[in-house]
Amino acid sequence: MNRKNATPTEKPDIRLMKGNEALAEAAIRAGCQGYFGYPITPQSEVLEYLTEEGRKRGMVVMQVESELAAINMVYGGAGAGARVMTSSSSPGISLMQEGISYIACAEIPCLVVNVNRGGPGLGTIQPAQGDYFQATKGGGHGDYHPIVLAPASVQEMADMVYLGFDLADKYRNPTLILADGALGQMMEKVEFPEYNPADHIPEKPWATTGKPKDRERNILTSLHIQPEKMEEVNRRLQKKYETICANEVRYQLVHADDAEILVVAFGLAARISHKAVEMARAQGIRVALMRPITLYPYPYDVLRRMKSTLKGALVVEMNAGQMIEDVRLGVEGAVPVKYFGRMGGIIPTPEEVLEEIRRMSGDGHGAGDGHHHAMHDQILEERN
Amino acid sequence: MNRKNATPTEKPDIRLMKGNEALAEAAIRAGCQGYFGYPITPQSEVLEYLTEEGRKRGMVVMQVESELAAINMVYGGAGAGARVMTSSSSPGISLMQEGISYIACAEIPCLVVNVNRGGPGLGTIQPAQGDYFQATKGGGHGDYHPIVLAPASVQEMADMVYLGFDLADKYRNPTLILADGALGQMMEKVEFPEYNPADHIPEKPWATTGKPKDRERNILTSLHIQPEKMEEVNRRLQKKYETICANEVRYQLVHADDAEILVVAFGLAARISHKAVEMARAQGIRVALMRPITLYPYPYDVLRRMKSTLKGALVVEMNAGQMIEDVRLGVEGAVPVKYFGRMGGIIPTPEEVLEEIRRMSGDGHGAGDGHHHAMHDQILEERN
Amino acid sequence: MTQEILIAGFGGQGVLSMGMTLAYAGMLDGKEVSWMPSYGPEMRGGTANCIVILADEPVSSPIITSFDTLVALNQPSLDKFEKAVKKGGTLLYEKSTIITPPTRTDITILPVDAAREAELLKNKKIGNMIMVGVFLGLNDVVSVDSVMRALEKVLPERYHHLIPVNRDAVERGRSLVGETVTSLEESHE
Amino acid sequence: MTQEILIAGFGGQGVLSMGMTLAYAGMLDGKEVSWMPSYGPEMRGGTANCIVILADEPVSSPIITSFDTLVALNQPSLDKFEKAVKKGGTLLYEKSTIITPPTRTDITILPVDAAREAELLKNKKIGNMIMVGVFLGLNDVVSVDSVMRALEKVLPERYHHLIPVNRDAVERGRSLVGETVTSLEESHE
Amino acid sequence: MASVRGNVQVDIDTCKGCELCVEACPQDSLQLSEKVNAQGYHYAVLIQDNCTGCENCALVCPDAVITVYRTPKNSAGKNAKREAVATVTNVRANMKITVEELPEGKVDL
Amino acid sequence: MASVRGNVQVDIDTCKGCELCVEACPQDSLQLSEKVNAQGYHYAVLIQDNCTGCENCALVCPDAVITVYRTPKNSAGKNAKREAVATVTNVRANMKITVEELPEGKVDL
Amino acid sequence: MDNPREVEMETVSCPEGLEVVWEKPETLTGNRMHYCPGCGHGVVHKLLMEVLKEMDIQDKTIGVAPVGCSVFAYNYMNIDMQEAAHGRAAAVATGVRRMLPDKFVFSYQGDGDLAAIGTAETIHAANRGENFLVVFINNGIYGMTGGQMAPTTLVGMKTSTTPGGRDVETSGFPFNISRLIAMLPGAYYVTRQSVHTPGAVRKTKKAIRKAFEHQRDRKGYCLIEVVSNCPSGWKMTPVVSNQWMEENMFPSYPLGDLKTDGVLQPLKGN
Amino acid sequence: MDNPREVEMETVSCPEGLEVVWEKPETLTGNRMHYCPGCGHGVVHKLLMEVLKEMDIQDKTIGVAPVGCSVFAYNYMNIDMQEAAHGRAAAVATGVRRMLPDKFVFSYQGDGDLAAIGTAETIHAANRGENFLVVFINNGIYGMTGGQMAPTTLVGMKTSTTPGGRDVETSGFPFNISRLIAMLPGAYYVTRQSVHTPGAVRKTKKAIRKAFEHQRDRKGYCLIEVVSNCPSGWKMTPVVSNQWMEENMFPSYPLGDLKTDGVLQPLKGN
Ligand SMILES: Cc1ncc(C[n+]2csc(CCOP(=O)(O)OP(=O)(O)O)c2C)c(N)n1
Ligand SMILES: Cc1ncc(C[n+]2csc(CCOP(=O)(O)OP(=O)(O)O)c2C)c(N)n1
Ligand code: SF4
Ligand code: SF4
Ligand code: SF4
Ligand code: SF4
Ligand code: SF4
Ligand code: SF4
Ligand SMILES: [Mg+2]
Ligand SMILES: [Mg+2]
Repeated sequence: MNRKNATPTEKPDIRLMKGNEALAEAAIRAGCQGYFGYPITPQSEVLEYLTEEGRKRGMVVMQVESELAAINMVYGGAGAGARVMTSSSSPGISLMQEGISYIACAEIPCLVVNVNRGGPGLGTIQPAQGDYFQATKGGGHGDYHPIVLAPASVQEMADMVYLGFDLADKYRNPTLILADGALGQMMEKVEFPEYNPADHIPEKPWATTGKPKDRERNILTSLHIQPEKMEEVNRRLQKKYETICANEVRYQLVHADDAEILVVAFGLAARISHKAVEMARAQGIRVALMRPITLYPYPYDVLRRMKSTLKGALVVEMNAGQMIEDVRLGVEGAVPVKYFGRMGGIIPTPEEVLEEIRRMSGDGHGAGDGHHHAMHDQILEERN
Repeated sequence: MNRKNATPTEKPDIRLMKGNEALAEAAIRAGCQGYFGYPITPQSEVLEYLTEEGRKRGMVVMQVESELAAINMVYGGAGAGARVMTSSSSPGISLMQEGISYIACAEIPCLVVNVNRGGPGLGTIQPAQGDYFQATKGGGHGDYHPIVLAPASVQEMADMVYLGFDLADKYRNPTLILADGALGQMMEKVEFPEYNPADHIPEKPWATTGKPKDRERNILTSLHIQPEKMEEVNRRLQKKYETICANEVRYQLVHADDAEILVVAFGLAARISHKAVEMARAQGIRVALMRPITLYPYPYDVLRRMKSTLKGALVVEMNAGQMIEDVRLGVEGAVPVKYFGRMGGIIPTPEEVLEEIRRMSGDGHGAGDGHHHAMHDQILEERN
Repeated sequence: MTQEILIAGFGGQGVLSMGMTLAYAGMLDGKEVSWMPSYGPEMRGGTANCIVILADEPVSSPIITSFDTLVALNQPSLDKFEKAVKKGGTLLYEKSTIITPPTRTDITILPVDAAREAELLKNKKIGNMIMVGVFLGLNDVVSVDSVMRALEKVLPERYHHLIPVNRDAVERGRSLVGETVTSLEESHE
Repeated sequence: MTQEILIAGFGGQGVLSMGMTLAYAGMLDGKEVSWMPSYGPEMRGGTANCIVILADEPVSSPIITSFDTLVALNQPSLDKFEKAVKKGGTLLYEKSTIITPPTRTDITILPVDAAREAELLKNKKIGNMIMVGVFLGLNDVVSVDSVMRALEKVLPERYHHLIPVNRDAVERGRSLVGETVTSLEESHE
Repeated sequence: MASVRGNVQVDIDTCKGCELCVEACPQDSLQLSEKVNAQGYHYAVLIQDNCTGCENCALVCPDAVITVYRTPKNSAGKNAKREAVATVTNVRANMKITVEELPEGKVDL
Repeated sequence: MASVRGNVQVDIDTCKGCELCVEACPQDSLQLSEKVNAQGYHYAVLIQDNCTGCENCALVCPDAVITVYRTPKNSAGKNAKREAVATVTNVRANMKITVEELPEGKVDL
Repeated sequence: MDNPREVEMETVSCPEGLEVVWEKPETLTGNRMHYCPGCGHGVVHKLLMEVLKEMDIQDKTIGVAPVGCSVFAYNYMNIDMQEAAHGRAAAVATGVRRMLPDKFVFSYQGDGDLAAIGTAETIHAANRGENFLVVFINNGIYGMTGGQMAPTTLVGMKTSTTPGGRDVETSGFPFNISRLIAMLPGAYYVTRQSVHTPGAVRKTKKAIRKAFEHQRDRKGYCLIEVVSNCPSGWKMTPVVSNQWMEENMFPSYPLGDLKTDGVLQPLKGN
Repeated sequence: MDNPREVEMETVSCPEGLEVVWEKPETLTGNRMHYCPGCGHGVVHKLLMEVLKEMDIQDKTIGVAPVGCSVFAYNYMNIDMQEAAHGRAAAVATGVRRMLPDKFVFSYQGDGDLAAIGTAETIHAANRGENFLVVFINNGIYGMTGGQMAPTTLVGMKTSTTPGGRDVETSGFPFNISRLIAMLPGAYYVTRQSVHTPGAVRKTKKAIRKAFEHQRDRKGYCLIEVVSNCPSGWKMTPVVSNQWMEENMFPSYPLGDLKTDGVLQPLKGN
């Protein structure tokens, strides 16, 4: 397994692709060597694309008996030192929770993709964001956190695969990409950057590749029967999470300068909110958008910094209101935080969000404010 | 199946029992008709006790092939109108997350018991509270909430079975009891109250018991493929959760009157904190204890009410700090919230907690304060 | 200029590739584009549809509920989506599959006998490209050139020998616009 | 008065039931009691221990790390827990199983030849009740009466015919206290 | 050829035109219509009067849209005039409905 | 009886006294000690000098605590003096160690 | 009109002088099925409901639907039903069965549901001899999710996840789970049928009836595998799909009884 | 001293004039095993490590430990190892195997792990013909969790969850999973052995060696079931447990090859 040469560098390449396909293509280019998965709408294209394309380009791609099997194969394969991933959608991701907890504790770097659909239960196959809590607070047992990335475009469906793998390797931690059915199914323009896996994949001296005479055996385990040892492991994990929180927060901030109202949204809801924010700006409402790109670590700091100048925050989600807790934790009671959302696979419209923004801003939001600000996105990486 | 007469009323009866056994005994007395489970330390006694005692007294008790099978048998059995439960510990509960999401969405009342051990991963079998997030925020996919009860004694291991089943039936919602390994394994005095299942178990006209000619067929499903329908279902669920939050919050408040410092802890950590609070009071520190009895719904209101008179809050948990988020949400930034906890199966000592309380109260907490307050527990049920 | 288009019909009618062709062409023209298929299990029944957005600004949601143009290739699609056309919008439909024609009067309605036109071009599969042509005849949101180039990208390589006939179909569709619009009255017979 | 006790030994030595007997007796005496077994997979090796707390106030944690009394029934237990006895506390140990006796000087140490005493009473299984007796001889945290009543509750019904011999063992244990304490020096030979 | 007289009704609105009944009919009595129903399917229709009521078509029909009739064993109605053989529940204003009486002579039971 | 001369060493510290070696020894050479090791187990000891080095005890020993020796095939040491047969790694101050030389005469290879 | 014999008119009652010999049983709800044209699922639904009607046990029967194309079975079967999570129908049915020992219980499952993700639940329910019927639709593909490989997909068969045909090296062998189940002592009646011809339909109906009678007599676990088609997934017309099935599926999944009255039957085919 | 022949002294080297014929292989770490006295797990660990030593593949072998008493196998085997979640060892091994096609891979699993919670992963790995070895310790009980019923528990056998003996009505039949696996075309070598006598130990070691050789030659999936004891769970002394095992376990789980070189062997026993 010559992992560093798995995928040669390719030049940038622009295509019109489904989000699921872009993600799969990026995985191949990121040097992913193994994919284990089980079909489920709306993400089966990942498996299908990799079966065709990935195999052609040397990847091991397997449709296996279940998501439970898949996540444990990821454990095994990634534990053996390879770049390995799986993908699924909500119910399938629930089935992986035990496995993810094991992976996090054994500190095995890998990539898990959840193309979120409407739940709970079997629900609907339409796009939703109802798995936010599961992804960010820990759907499995015990204290652990995957790094959670939330793409908002097909381009980011690709970009976050590279980032996700790199972060996973950097921290020996699972990365979760939390997308949704629309991002998976829609086609948009996507550009694949130059990326040479050999420059990104670190040595993995901890991997179980067979114990040479001259090193101690490598053991990957999450079992530490002595509470003292288990506490030590937990402290080490917590320390790692602190480092991640300190170094890896990513978010997008739009129109923040003079904002009185802050819309907070991630993924598809953020795209829609962005549009609504632009519409509101056109009407002179001083509103900004904060889009967390990393859901874990969460950009609490930007909220803390902004809270004193805000009149209110509006959280827009495709769920019953989950991220709102993190926003509340961020603004610490300083400003009222309102929620607007749709559920069950329904996508909010920019008009609906605008309506909520207008409601928050009140009628008399000050005449003469109707200046249209040029959109200025800044993708910040805090301290990184 | 004559469910209302499953268990005849018995008179109160005091025993020295393990928490797991007390829970199992209470299940029999609560008219539980079916138990499906899989062994796992530290809760296998539930299965073992029921196998002996439950079967003798007419219960269907089955050790099945896995936790995955167990939770889905609970779905089937409870869906057929019976009082049904399962129990497990952390990794096994993770495996049940898909099933719990289905049960919540199909609105099937049942009882799930998690005797939490140290995680993540295989972890240790010693007591811990690391599954707080999973239990309260939703470890499975989609927007749903089990009602979550947190016992702090063997007595409550029994009491919460009755309460748990009753709430489940009242709201057609799963109830989760979140205990820990120590509560499951320890023996304490327990008194079984009078309880006649016939007075508590409602009719279940929605159950799939076979469709008589004169009623529409009963369908239990979580599938609503049309997003509009799925959103409607979600709205109905959210409405129910609001009712639960309005009516079912339970907590214990000790020494609240003049408190400057509030210790917040649940389960075993609350027992220990209680002791520490008493020790601190003896030293004249004005400290109170708030023990959430329901973790969902969470007693945010009591925190909101108290926040203006507090100088700080200390959250004591047997995890890396999970409930602290709910406490922060409750006090809304009004007071600093500190965390003290142990992990991986280690139980904090009252002395350690006292130390933290002392640190918070500062050295000069006012002389002459050394009056020992009589302990006055009040188990409040907000608006109920 | 932004065009929000819904194309709906049976599985085999080339619904998705029609949409992709337009989206790809838009991309080549430097537009912001998105293409979104329906992927519900209603596909079991054999229906398919996709939403194409061609815009000057970034597309917010790929899933929208009202459209500038509806291309309805069968009766169920027409029945279901007629009301989703924006006031003043356009509705193209495949004449041969429609039993009950649309009735709205606040939109432009064009029946297109794409199936027959395709047969005339000796390829039953290119009805969708006839429709693309009609669409182009009515809108200049994307250039004909880009559509032609898009075809190469959208058609799998094994079908590249069919590019010429697809081009012909697009051309034929464009030329139909005059004819079709004049026959509008008649379609409401 | 609060007594925090750790009883530790092999699986078959009646470690758990000894603890239960004390806890039950405490309950009968109106005390707040808790009994907590160790349940780790170290049980594979055959060791067992339990913590019994007899108190006047509600027990906070059933798991504690230092004890008023340690009852060590085998060498590994003694080795592991000798240091966990509170200063001034008591350590009882089963003489027959101990190769290396305890060495602390800040606690009271009593070797008990419970196995031999049990044999004298013609029942190898009641060594634990000899130990209960010794404990009672040293502490009055629970009443002898309650211990006797507790026996009935703790022993499964099929062993109820053995209650008399268990009582005898408790009595014998109590009577040993004088003898044992005086022989204390010798045990440090 | 057919010694028993039968008949079938197809719920053409629900028929999906899968053609399995056509394939299964030993009498070749069935065929798919050239027209489509509202779902766009070419529904099954009876094209001959030689149906024996053997049920085959109904047995294989996945959508259970065929009802089969037969002369009662102790039959009075043996030579009853043959009439409507397909249900039309989706009549629309613009549909052309053709009803042809089958010539009596062709019924040779 | 035994035609090959063997010997075993038991790591008595690690031995768990399961008695499986005793059961497996065709020579009845092994027995459990009356004494216990630090783990409290009655460990296995060689009680006869008739060991053939057949390995049986070692094969069945779950804890792999038995080492087996045998006269080399082309043996020089055939009648080498028999010595220590059990490893004592847990010697404590208070242990009584008895070493008896086995009488030469009994070694009848 | 192209075909002069095409006759259409509104008729609602039984044609004069004739009696009904087959009509849709009222145990079917009458909802239009969402299945693709020619899909075997509909036939099996119909047979199940006919048997319930004939045995007059509609009011005593609880069905369990899977996740798969038949996920909506409860829209068509006019009985109490539970919709199980993917693969867990046998566990759900166990829960129902154990709580309602006097009712009739069946699960209805596809090959992905039963033989991939649900393998453990399937096998252990059989091994416990749960007294219910499992109806197993083996169409060699994941119909619902758009035509991926199923455990029963044939070697060389093309699906969206075996674009070059199923390859044993990567994906293993077609999984003959009914044969394994027949080996289990808990299984009482295991048979493999099809519904592509009138004769096959009649046999399958008899098998279903037999299984429900066994259930009534508390004989234990029964499994009826129906080798079926998936015109959409296979990308064939219904008629061609049935021919293809006969030629390709039957050699690997030969029809007939695998176990009757608790007795293993001699193996047929490979 | 009670027994005058009891000889103890410190010896570290080979007794004079003798050569070592059996000693603990260095492929074992030397850590004291946590198993109960007389437990078969230790014997099988030893044999595995002897084979790795003999084939000189210690540096090429990755083991997968289960959840069960052998959860700590990695403390004793001196090789790279992964600890799998309960029941998922076959999936974990698949992951390792597919990423490291040139190494040797085995999983080591108990009957609860392999045949209850892990049924699906076990069967599908076999069905895919994954080129690794599964060592399956069948002791008819859940040792680690304190003696509950396992899928392989015998009818009438008492465990903490079958206090009156396993009853078929409630708990189903003892599950002969190796026989099922042998039926799968992906399985190349399936054998049932034991380690309670020197002869049995020798045979089991041969079987292990054979399996690793098959793996080297890429023959596919091999399963070695070892019918073993659980003195603690069975509440017997080790010696008695082995007798009980012969008398009670072997009739239900007869020893011998179930499949060799891909060919099913005639059934023995019931
Ligand atoms: C946990 C989970 N994993 C995956 C899916 C997606 N899924 C739905 S149906 C299905 C397979 C359907 O195939 P099969 O059981 O053969 O039924 P068919 O559609 O062929 O009748 C899958 C994988 C799901 N809903 N839940
Ligand atoms: C998901 C999960 N469920 C249950 C357990 C508890 N558990 C640990 S080992 C075990 C069974 C062990 O039995 P077996 O596999 O037969 O191994 P043995 O101990 O007998 O060698 C169980 C149920 C667990 N750790 N994880
Ligand atoms: S009943 Fe028989 S003869 Fe009549 S149409 Fe149907 S299949 Fe043909
Ligand atoms: S079998 Fe049924 S659905 Fe198919 S064509 Fe015939 S009538 Fe129509
Ligand atoms: S090597 Fe053979 S003869 Fe020697 S002690 Fe061991 S079993 Fe007995
Ligand atoms: S077999 Fe091994 S562990 Fe058991 S008694 Fe013999 S030497 Fe000791
Ligand atoms: S996809 Fe296949 S199985 Fe599903 S309804 Fe269509 S034909 Fe039937
Ligand atoms: S419990 Fe049983 S299987 Fe586990 S180590 Fe002890 S004897 Fe062996
Ligand atoms: Mg299928
Ligand atoms: Mg076992």
